[in-house]
Amino acid sequence: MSGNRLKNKGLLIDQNKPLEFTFDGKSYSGFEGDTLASAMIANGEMMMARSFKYHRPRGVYSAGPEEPNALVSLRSDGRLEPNCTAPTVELYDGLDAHSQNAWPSLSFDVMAINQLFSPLLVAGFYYKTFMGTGQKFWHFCEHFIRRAAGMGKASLDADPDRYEKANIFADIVIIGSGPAGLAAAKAAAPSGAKILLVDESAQFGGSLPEEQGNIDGYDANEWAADTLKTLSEIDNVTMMSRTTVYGYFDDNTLGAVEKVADHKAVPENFEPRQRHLKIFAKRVIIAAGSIERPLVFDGNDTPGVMLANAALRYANRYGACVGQNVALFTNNDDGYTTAHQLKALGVNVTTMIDAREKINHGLCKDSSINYITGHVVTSANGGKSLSSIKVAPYDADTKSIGPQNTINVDALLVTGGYTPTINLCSQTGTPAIFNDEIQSFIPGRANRPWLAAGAIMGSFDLKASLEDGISAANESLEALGLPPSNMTALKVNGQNPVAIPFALTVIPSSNKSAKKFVDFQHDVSVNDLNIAHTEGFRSVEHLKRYTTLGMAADQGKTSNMNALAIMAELRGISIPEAGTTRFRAPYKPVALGTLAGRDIGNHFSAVRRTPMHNWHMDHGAEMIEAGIWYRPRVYKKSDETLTDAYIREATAVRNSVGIVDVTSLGKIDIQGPDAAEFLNRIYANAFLKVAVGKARYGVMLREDGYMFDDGTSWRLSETQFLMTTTTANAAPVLSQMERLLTLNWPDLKVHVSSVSDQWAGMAVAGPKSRDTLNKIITDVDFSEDGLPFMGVTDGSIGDMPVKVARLSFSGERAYEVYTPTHFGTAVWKEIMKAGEAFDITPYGTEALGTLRIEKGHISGPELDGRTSMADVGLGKMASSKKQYVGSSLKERSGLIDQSRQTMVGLISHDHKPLKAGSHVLNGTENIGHVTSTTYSPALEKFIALALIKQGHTQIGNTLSATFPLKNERNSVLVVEPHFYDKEGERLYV
Amino acid sequence: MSDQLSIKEVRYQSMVLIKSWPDSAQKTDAILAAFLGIDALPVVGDFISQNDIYFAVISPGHFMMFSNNELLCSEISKLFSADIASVVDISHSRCGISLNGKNSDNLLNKGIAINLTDDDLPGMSVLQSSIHSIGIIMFKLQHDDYLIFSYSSFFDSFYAWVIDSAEEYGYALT
Amino acid sequence: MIIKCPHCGPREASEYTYIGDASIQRPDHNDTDMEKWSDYVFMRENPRGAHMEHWQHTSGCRSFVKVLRDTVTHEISDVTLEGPWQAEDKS
Amino acid sequence: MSRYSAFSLIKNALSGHKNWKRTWRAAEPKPHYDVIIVGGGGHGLATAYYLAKEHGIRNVAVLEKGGLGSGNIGRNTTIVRSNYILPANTRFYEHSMKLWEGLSNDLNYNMMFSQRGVINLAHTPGQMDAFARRGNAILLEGVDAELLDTEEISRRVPGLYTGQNTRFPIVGGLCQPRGGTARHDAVAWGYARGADKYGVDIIEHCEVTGFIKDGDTVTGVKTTRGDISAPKVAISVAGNTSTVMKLASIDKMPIESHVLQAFVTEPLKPLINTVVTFGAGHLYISQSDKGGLVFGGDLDGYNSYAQRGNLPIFEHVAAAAVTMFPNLARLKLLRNWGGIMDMSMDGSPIICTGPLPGMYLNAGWCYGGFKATPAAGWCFAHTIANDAPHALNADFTLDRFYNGRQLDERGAGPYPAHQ
Repeated sequence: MSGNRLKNKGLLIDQNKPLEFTFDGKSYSGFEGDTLASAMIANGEMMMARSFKYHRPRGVYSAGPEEPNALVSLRSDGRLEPNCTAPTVELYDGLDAHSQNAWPSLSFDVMAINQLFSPLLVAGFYYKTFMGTGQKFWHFCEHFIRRAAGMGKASLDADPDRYEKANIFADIVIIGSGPAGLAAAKAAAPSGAKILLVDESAQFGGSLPEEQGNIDGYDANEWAADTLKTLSEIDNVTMMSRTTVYGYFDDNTLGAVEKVADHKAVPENFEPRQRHLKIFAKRVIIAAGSIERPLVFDGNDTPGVMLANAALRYANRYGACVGQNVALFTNNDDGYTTAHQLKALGVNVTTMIDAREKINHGLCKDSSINYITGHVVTSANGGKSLSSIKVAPYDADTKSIGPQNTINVDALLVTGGYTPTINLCSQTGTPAIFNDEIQSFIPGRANRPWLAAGAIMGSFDLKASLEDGISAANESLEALGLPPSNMTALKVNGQNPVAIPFALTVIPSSNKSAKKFVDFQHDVSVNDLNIAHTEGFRSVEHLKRYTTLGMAADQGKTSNMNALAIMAELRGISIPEAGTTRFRAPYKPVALGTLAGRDIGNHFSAVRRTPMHNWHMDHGAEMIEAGIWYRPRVYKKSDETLTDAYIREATAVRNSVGIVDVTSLGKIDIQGPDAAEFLNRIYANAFLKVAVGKARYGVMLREDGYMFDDGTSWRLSETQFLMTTTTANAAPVLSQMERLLTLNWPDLKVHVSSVSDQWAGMAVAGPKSRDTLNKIITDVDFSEDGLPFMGVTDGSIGDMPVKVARLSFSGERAYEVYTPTHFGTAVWKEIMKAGEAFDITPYGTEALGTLRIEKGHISGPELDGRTSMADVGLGKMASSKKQYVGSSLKERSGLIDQSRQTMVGLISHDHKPLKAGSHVLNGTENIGHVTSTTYSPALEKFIALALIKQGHTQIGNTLSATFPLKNERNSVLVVEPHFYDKEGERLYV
Repeated sequence: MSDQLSIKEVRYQSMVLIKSWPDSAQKTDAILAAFLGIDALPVVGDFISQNDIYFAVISPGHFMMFSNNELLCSEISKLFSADIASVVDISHSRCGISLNGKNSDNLLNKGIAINLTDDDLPGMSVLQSSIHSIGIIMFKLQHDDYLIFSYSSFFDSFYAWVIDSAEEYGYALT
Repeated sequence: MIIKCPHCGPREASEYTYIGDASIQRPDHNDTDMEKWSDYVFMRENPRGAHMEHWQHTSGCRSFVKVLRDTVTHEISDVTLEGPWQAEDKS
Repeated sequence: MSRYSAFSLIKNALSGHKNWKRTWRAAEPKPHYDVIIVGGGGHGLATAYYLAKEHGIRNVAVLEKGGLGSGNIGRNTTIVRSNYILPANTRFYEHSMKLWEGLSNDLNYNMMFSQRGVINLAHTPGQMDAFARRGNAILLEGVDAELLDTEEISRRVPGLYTGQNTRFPIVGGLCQPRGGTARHDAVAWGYARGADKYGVDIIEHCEVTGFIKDGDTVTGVKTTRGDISAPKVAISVAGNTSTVMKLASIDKMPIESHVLQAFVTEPLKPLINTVVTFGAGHLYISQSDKGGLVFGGDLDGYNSYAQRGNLPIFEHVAAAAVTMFPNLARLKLLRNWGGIMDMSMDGSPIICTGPLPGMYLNAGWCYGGFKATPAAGWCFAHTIANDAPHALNADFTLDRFYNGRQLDERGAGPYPAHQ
């Protein structure tokens, strides 16, 4: 096998700009403009990979993304990228590529032994064996199967590159820039509509460079260059190459990937490697062209066997010659054009084999080529590289072959016709239609605002493609209410003949253990289709799943049509009757990094910070997430453990005074004449008669009667409340209130608005809390009459306005001080200064937990969405004199069943800490779980809250709290969940 | 508009929401028009800016004003009785940036799926949306010239997103 | 999917919160019939085809819209504003 | 019916695999059966198998409107686990796990059930407490569970980012060692072959278009291949439950059908050797034996029968995957598909007699349908055979919503779109 570089050929390469690259460590050279595939072919290296299951040698088969065989790994470390199709890898200086799925080397691969076992490794073999007696045998076998399977290796290092995202808007998106796409763009551009023309390859023009015909007097390639130049000067036209539309989603939203820097060694500064485009299109024209179809014969996967049009592109665009002695096997006229073009480019085509008996002999116009008609290639031989083919006469009626003779060739080009690339059209849900002439499916009539144009519609000749493009443009303009283009049909002559294929499914062969591949990448042979058929997997869906045909990285681009034809033949029905499966996004594999963009790592989702965040960080706070807020958990001194810290903080509150940041609580402004009535309908307890200047603790139920949220609402005036909610439920509470007001109670005149970010909030708690605030809030009367328990008043610290509410979550005398957000840190510092005399201590969520557990107040762990008010001891708060959200379903038998779990307190007997998530056993019966635990400085014991079956009946009993995960067990005394200062005297100390 | 993408933090002394009801819409509109000294309020999705007061119509009966005049909120709340409209002081709940210059549209379109070209979103338009799941309100003054506010607690995350998105184009912090 | 908000114009569905079936009728606030409430809270027609549903434009103007959408093709054929305000016809 | 084994493979290889039998007979519908099962997915086929095997009822027809196994059984992320928190769910899914452990041999069809462990990651102390509650609850039910710290996790899951420099650092996790994955197609075809072996008729391309009733009692079905009568008609059609029940003039169900997308990457050499779920981004990921990384995340969040979803979930799931495994950014998504989840109003299933006499219902499977297949078939068969639920599915009633006995596994309330 000796490929070489054709002297001064290759439209895309620059022969005086050499590039160095390595493949499996061996160094080669190519030119600027080469792809990895074209450079390897030019260096005479055809074999580049080992196949998935049988580890058969494989070479380059195509010249585009449909490549089933030549999959390689690129780069290394964090940039290692497996399973890259060699024909789409643009060469750059220093490119480092290596083969996959072969050990120890590509040429000597131990796993090639699978070919010996190939009679066993047929479709579905793994369903019939490896079962052994128990699970162990499968686990043992699976270890090896996973190593043999898979193609490339993934890196364990993080990918260093950046990925960006963009939302783009266009009136008409044209996918594909071949004859149809360019004609459509040229026709639509003058209308002023916003046109976006995208093409997946690095160059625009599609199949035009190989087109023989000329357009309006220009040679096809010149016409393309001229059209592209004109389009680039029209500002309502945007053109993007290296951009693949991979997905067609609802409402004409397209997902696409722009390869920004893949053709460079590394991206430049801040340049993304790839950019994900979400394109919002009013109209779409899909001019995605078609893919040449393989032929199915023994050894058709031998390196050196390649699609004919691909070989032509390698010669014409890259000056890469696939072989010295080339044969071409065709079932349509287009094969002849390709052969003669290759000869003209200097490729030594010696033999043409045409399966058709009767052909128009005008095609055989090169005396140096040996034209053999009515014959088929029955086998390609040579193992790692093609050395000869067997040819035999073919009787189409009996589908049988005559005597074979051998022809020595080093390259065999095959063309079985063209398959329209209908992936995107199929994704929209429009059923495909079978076109008998081209023996392939084409897009059905669009059910959405898109049209298909060109080869994708089966119009394979240049003139039809151009006309398709113009009419698609006009229909799109009309749909947009714009005048049609005045572009007349283009004069075309001398175009390539149309590829009308002669139906050829499986080519017979005399070799009993013939290997005829239908899906190269998943090693699915004709034999596998037969087995699937025999075992009843006959529908197209079953055939695909049983043989894994079309489920590899190329998603059946070159295999689907042949498989459907063979299957229909096995079932004795037509291809349209057999039908086809629906294509799924993506059309081509898409990097996860591209879909993720920059929303990863630290930026995975936004963070909410309180105004005092920096103060906390400067004072040794360890932060913790609450919803998506960050809150201080503890302020650890240098030598303290977490437990030491929270005990110190909680004790300070009990004995003197502490301050905690409560900004993260949800805050909702409720205004309007019916504000009180509204609260009375959504809270379970009464709210109509709350006095102005007073706060009230309220409980909200879900519509199904379970607890939803709790918090205090402060009446600021007759017609205004400030409601607080738990951190996690702020958004759902606001949304439920808006739903009720808009959809169910439009008669209530109430407005609700989020003011969570308007107020910084801090609780000052402890016996010295009043003395602390008294010093700096001089315009508030802190006496019992001036500011009674649950009272709310306005004041100021210096010129900073504050609201002061006498509330207590800790059970101590306490005040919540709210100030507009930007005054937060200043007010916090003033309070800290005022509290110095009383050794004021900042405390975090741990100490807050200790204090509220000692008081038996509920929080998140007790509000797990399955508890009723009665379960947590709040049953009596629910008003019986009014209806409220959830009031009816709260009475369902399951919610008032005596055997429900209710909240109790637990005291650990033997001074061992209790763990949240422990379960409480009554004997051996699991009667509930521990929700919140802490060390209680007030009781000097480890205590907890728990939800246990008929909790109130267990008061006074000793049970055991177990933590089987760490096989620990504590004996605990069950008590009322209100451990400390039951009468609430501390509030008035 | 300068060809350099520039980003500047901005803060206004007062910001206020005004919400009326259908039966008090006429009255509210009239009071606001009088206060602003104009004969008719802008339509939904538009805003006006005159003598340092920005006035925007978010949706029917839902208005937003901001200004560096500290007393704006108290002045406005004196204009309305409780049954006509509600006035909510949100002066501290929003932090903003001014984003202008070349590539402003491209930067925003990294996070917003809304057509920002002039014919789809003319100058003096206001819209609410979200970037990186952060709620924002955006005022388009003219082509490539925006005022964008996020909620205060989200501002660090929002600002980091804007800067990271600007890296590719190069930017100036003014 | 794109929902055309009467106030804000066409916006991606991810700007909205899906509320659900709009054909169910919430019982009167003072109704205490548990059966009726259970029907309202739990039972759905869940049609395969045309479905009348509520969405809230949570990231936008926070208004509620009633959307007629086909649950097989996701095609949206009608969007109307809910609540006391009627959308200005921005011609 | 030949037994499958390495020996049978070799024997058939010698004769060019010509004389394998059909995996299940292409049965023609008979006018009458003892039991009709509507729905030829995993659950329907398993029910038929256990009706024959456990209860000796073989005169059974499984009616499938499309090709066998073309519904959710072929559209899931193949995860098997039983570490549920509510006792009713834990016991049911553990029974399923035990059936899974013997299923390949029982059906003589390799399920490729790989008990490689399921690790749920936690990012806050609060989440660790919730995992402790779940882990302890299932240990007390005799099910396996382990708490893992971050080091142990990073040892078992190479490539996973376990540092602090991220939005949701990992603080630990809960593991069910016996959890893992199985080959979804093998489950459908294995049960089909098993049921067929007992004489059950599996009838494809036979859509039920109506019910035959005597008063309120269901006595048979109208289908695209003629009427078929039976004293017992069992419904097991997953996402299409509401549509089929309307044919029996039951217009409302406590179910919303939602699309749940699943994703697979290109095939790779061994990279992820266990199932991992990411608490903060609701993502679950594992690697199939063919080498593709199989993963999924949230529902799209609106009623849908489209069996395909939209871009926001692509982007969110990819962002969660790359945040968990920064080395996945360069690996390529190969294929996306969607199932129709019959989301019940409390996240737990429905397996019961009724709602009409002569009718039996298996539905409401939310995310758990695949892992439940064996036990769902087993319990549904018991319910049909005995006209009464087994203890394992006694709580999975249809009327639990009316009497306040919801089994709210996630505590999210009656809001399927946000579960």
